[in-house]
Amino acid sequence: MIRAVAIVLLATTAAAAQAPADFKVYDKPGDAGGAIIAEWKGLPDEGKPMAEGGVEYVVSLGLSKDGPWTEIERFPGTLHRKNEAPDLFGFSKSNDSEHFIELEGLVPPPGGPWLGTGRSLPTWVKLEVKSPAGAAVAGPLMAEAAPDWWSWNKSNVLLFILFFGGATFWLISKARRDPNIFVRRIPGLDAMEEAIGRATEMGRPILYLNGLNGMDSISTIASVSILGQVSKRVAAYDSQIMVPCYDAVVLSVCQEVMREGYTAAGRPDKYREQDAWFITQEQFSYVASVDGLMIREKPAACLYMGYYYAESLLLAETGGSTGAIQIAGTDSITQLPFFIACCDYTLIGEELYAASAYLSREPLQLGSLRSQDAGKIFIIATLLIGALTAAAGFPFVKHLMATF
Amino acid sequence: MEPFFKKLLAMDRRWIFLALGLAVIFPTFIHLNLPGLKPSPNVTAVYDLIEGMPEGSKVLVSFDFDPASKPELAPQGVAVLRHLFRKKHKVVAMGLWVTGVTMAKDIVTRSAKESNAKYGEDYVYLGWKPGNFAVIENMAGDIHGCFPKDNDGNETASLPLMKGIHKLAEFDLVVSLAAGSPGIDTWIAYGSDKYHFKMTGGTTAVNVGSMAQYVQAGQMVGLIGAMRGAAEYELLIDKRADAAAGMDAISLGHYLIVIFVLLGNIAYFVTRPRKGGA
Amino acid sequence: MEIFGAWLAVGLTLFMFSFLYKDNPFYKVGENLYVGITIGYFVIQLWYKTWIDKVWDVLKGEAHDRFLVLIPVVIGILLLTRFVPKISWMSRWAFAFVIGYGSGLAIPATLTTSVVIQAQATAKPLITMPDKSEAAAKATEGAKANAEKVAAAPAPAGETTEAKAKREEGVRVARYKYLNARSQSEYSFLTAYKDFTTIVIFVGVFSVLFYFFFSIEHKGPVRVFSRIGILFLMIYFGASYGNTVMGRLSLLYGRILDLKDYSRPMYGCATPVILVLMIAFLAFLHVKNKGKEEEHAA
Amino acid sequence: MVFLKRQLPLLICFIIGTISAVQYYIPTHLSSDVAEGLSNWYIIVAMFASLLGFVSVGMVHSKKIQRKEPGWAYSALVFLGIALMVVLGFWSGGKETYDDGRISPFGWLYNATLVPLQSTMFAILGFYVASAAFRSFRAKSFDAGVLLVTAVIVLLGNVPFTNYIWATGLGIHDIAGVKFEMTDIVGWLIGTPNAAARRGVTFGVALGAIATSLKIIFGIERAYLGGGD
Repeated sequence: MIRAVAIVLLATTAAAAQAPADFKVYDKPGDAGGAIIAEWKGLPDEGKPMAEGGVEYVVSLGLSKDGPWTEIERFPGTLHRKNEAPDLFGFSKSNDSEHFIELEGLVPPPGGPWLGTGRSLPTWVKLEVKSPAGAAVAGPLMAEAAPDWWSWNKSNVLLFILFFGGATFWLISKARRDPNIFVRRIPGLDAMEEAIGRATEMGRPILYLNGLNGMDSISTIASVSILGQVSKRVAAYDSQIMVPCYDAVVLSVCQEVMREGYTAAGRPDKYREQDAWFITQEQFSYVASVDGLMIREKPAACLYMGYYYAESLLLAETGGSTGAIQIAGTDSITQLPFFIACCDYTLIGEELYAASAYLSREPLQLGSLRSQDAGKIFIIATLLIGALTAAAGFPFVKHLMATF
Repeated sequence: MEPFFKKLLAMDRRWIFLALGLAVIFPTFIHLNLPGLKPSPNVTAVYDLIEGMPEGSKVLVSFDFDPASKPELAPQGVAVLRHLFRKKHKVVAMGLWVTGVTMAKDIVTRSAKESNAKYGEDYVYLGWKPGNFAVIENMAGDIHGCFPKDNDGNETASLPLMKGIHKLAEFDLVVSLAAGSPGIDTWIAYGSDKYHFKMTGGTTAVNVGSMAQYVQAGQMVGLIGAMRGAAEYELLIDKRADAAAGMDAISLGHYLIVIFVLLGNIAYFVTRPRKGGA
Repeated sequence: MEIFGAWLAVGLTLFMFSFLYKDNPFYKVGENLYVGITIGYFVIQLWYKTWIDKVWDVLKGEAHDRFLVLIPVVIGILLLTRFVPKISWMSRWAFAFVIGYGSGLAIPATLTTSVVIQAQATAKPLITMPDKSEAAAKATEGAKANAEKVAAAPAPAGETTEAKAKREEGVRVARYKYLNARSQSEYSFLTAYKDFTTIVIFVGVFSVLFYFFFSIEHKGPVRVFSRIGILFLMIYFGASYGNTVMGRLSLLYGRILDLKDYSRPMYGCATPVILVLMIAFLAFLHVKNKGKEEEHAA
Repeated sequence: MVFLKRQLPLLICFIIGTISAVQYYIPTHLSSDVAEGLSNWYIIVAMFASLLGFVSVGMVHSKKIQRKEPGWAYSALVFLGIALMVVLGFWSGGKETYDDGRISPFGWLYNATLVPLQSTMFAILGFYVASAAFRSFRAKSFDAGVLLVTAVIVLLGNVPFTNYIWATGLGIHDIAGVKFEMTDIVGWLIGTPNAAARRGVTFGVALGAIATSLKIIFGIERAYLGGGD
């Protein structure tokens, strides 16, 4: 009986004494510097508990080939597998049985350049394998950490931008040659003309809001271009517009755009700078003011274009109670339902960006609408292929969509 | 009937405001105790944890929110404190948000008074110190050094309860009621992950999603979510209060809106000009 | 000070609420004070958090590149040329900076969070392949045994209705656990239901995208899909609206709780006193205005 | 001159835009420093933008007071608000709470005014969700009917008492193992069709945003410059 146990022990010792294959140490790719990676192939029995012949890996660092060594981490064979870090190793099946460890905080050579720009001291890594029966060592191997100039694992996003950008510019130049492009009806925008007309008849002003984001937001930029088109029509109808602003840069841009609109309509004399003004930069005090304004001035039409937050309903419901025609346009996913409920027309999401193209009918703008459609077709196709291949057991399309 | 419905359609919206206002105010005076609220597993986990600790356990309660989140988190705080005081645990309270200092003090003092807990022996309110996560790291080493005086200016070392507590790790449990960051995430990252004390807490409706991951990952035990969670906790400690009344008020509000919508639609269909009719 | 603060808070709260009745002098007071207070607050925040922290302290510091901080200051001052019409075009440089910064940041950020991650979540297999492994079968077997055991447990004598409801709930939970395990190891009704849900999401995303096609005429199959898309949008609007009511009413309740809190004598019964005074004043105003109207009519 | 007025802004926009987009792909410290630097610059520029706004608010209201326009006294309140905050703010050194935990006069004013004002406006939303629902949830068309029915189901399902009647009263728990309590129905509506539609809208929005950003960086979209020379 005792002899039998000894034989089993001997057998496991022989298995565990084997050093892991393919031990490699190298600079971590796509990082800011200061980190290296060690990787190796797993051992056959590493998944078992220690008592049944499993293994423990011990990783140590040193600044020379002969040490002295500092133990960095000690972990069982079930941890630190390469499949935990697809940003470094991708999705290969073999990752399930291979290990890696990231060693950070490497030091620069004394007096050398700072790690953000230079290489670290040559660093040696040693891997020890321990099991109840014995031990083995791989390495030590040397690597230097260096900063990298490109994150290759983000290439999928870049590729999409390049393709989409290319398509946009190509379709814009195509639209320049042949500006006859079909655009589907957007009822909210057709109603805008009507609303401006009605305001003129009633002798009441039009209220135009740009949303609560600053000029750096795409929604605001779209809103300001729509304001340009609206002020052209307001000038032509000789109506009046009020633009209370939430942000001073937006205010200034609005004034420029409105002046331009009035000039384009041939009525630069009618432009008044005080039609756009700044209220304040805090969500609810801005809304309290605008609500008061609505009740007192009773605008014939309220146009809400841009990005909104919780205040959307406070605006639209007050506007609705004054009997104004209300047209909203927002790409704020959370606030759309409230505008839909309270406004006569609502531009949903992307329609906000399409609006200025629709109103101006400029080929430049129309061309980019086509590229957006192309983008949608691309997304639909990718999703379809992704779902079908995933069902067939090939998740590679899904892996292409991984973000890091 | 038609004239009535016509009037209903043209109804001044202020009647709706009035009705809703009454529906929400009414349950704060007369508790309805509508049935149907079921304690969710996450809330029960918090309750079981506090219930299961031996009498006299040391618990740190951190009020990491400002008055804006008071409706959701104050009832949680009151319910948890009631439970803690009832189980005769020792409570040390504090906060990581500057703007919540006075509010937290009010909550702690009121709950303590109601449970006849004595200041300095059964509970202490330390108040706030600047530094976010640094406060936690500081407390991990030396609480007396971090808070030499309590919120009222008493020497911390002179308080009997604080004589037995010097380091964060000496607490049996830390409860963070957080409306964002610094809050539960900070306590976990700089506190419990490093110094291994038990951690639980509560948060607002918008944060439940992001905080729930810590429960799943086992970094904290249970989570009280929003006013509903507070109402469930009140149910568990069998002391219905603000949150339960709040759930009743909100329930009435929902029903009222549904009734208005249905009435509006009935009126719309009754008064709609019929085809071929006059 | 605390009592004065309570009166201020209650007063302003009721002033703002009075807008629900109609626009009135109280609301106007609240509204204009509110605007002033926020501006004052921003002035202080900007002075300490931006000017002192990000400009002044940097300039006073030792960093070799500290004078770089003057560039945004100059850009910022360019904005102020708006007040001098002759050179106001210089402010465009500042606009260009702000807009360029925002657009540049938006491209990779939007693409990652709104396109790639969302697409990854949508591209799921539409039909689940059952997990034929031994472990899955074992898990189902175990869950089944447990469900049967829980269901077979006899009801204790003299069980209260509450305890009975709890016990029955336990039986159901055990059964759901079993059915869930089974749906993974073999193709069951629950699996079909889960696949149905995945397909609904898929169809929803597609049809909504079809709705947004601008340069393609909506007729034929595109029309069918965009119609389905509209239905999905309607469900989204309805469900999101209904789901928000809870949060909004909680906040309203919280406000009312605060008002009730401030009715306590320790705050000098702020709420009822201010409320009564306001109602009296509004009633007085109402009567006075009515008198005026009648005068006009006469 | 035309260069300074038209081309230079476009050039600035192109350079800043490209830097802030490309920085996403460069992992070095230099790149993250540039990103941080740019965001700091942005904050500083934004401060001057706010200054621009404050000055224009001051001008609007002081004009009203000077000309004694109707309601000019309300404009005076704006200045009162500003003065209160600014004086107490500087007095308290911009801190809402002193380092020893005592609340400063600035913090006191913040708690006594801004906090209740903000939460009251939020609370008014509670009233508005009710009145908006009453006025606009009308089954005027099939589409509107779908919206209405979904909203009503979600409203009812979110109340624990409805679920109590449904599950305990009517005894409906599941259909062939698929959970079918009121809360499950609401969960499905929110998690499935609602999520799908949101995702669809998000895709569209993202494409539009990227296209617009590209047009701005490359100077095709230049409405923000206004007209003139």
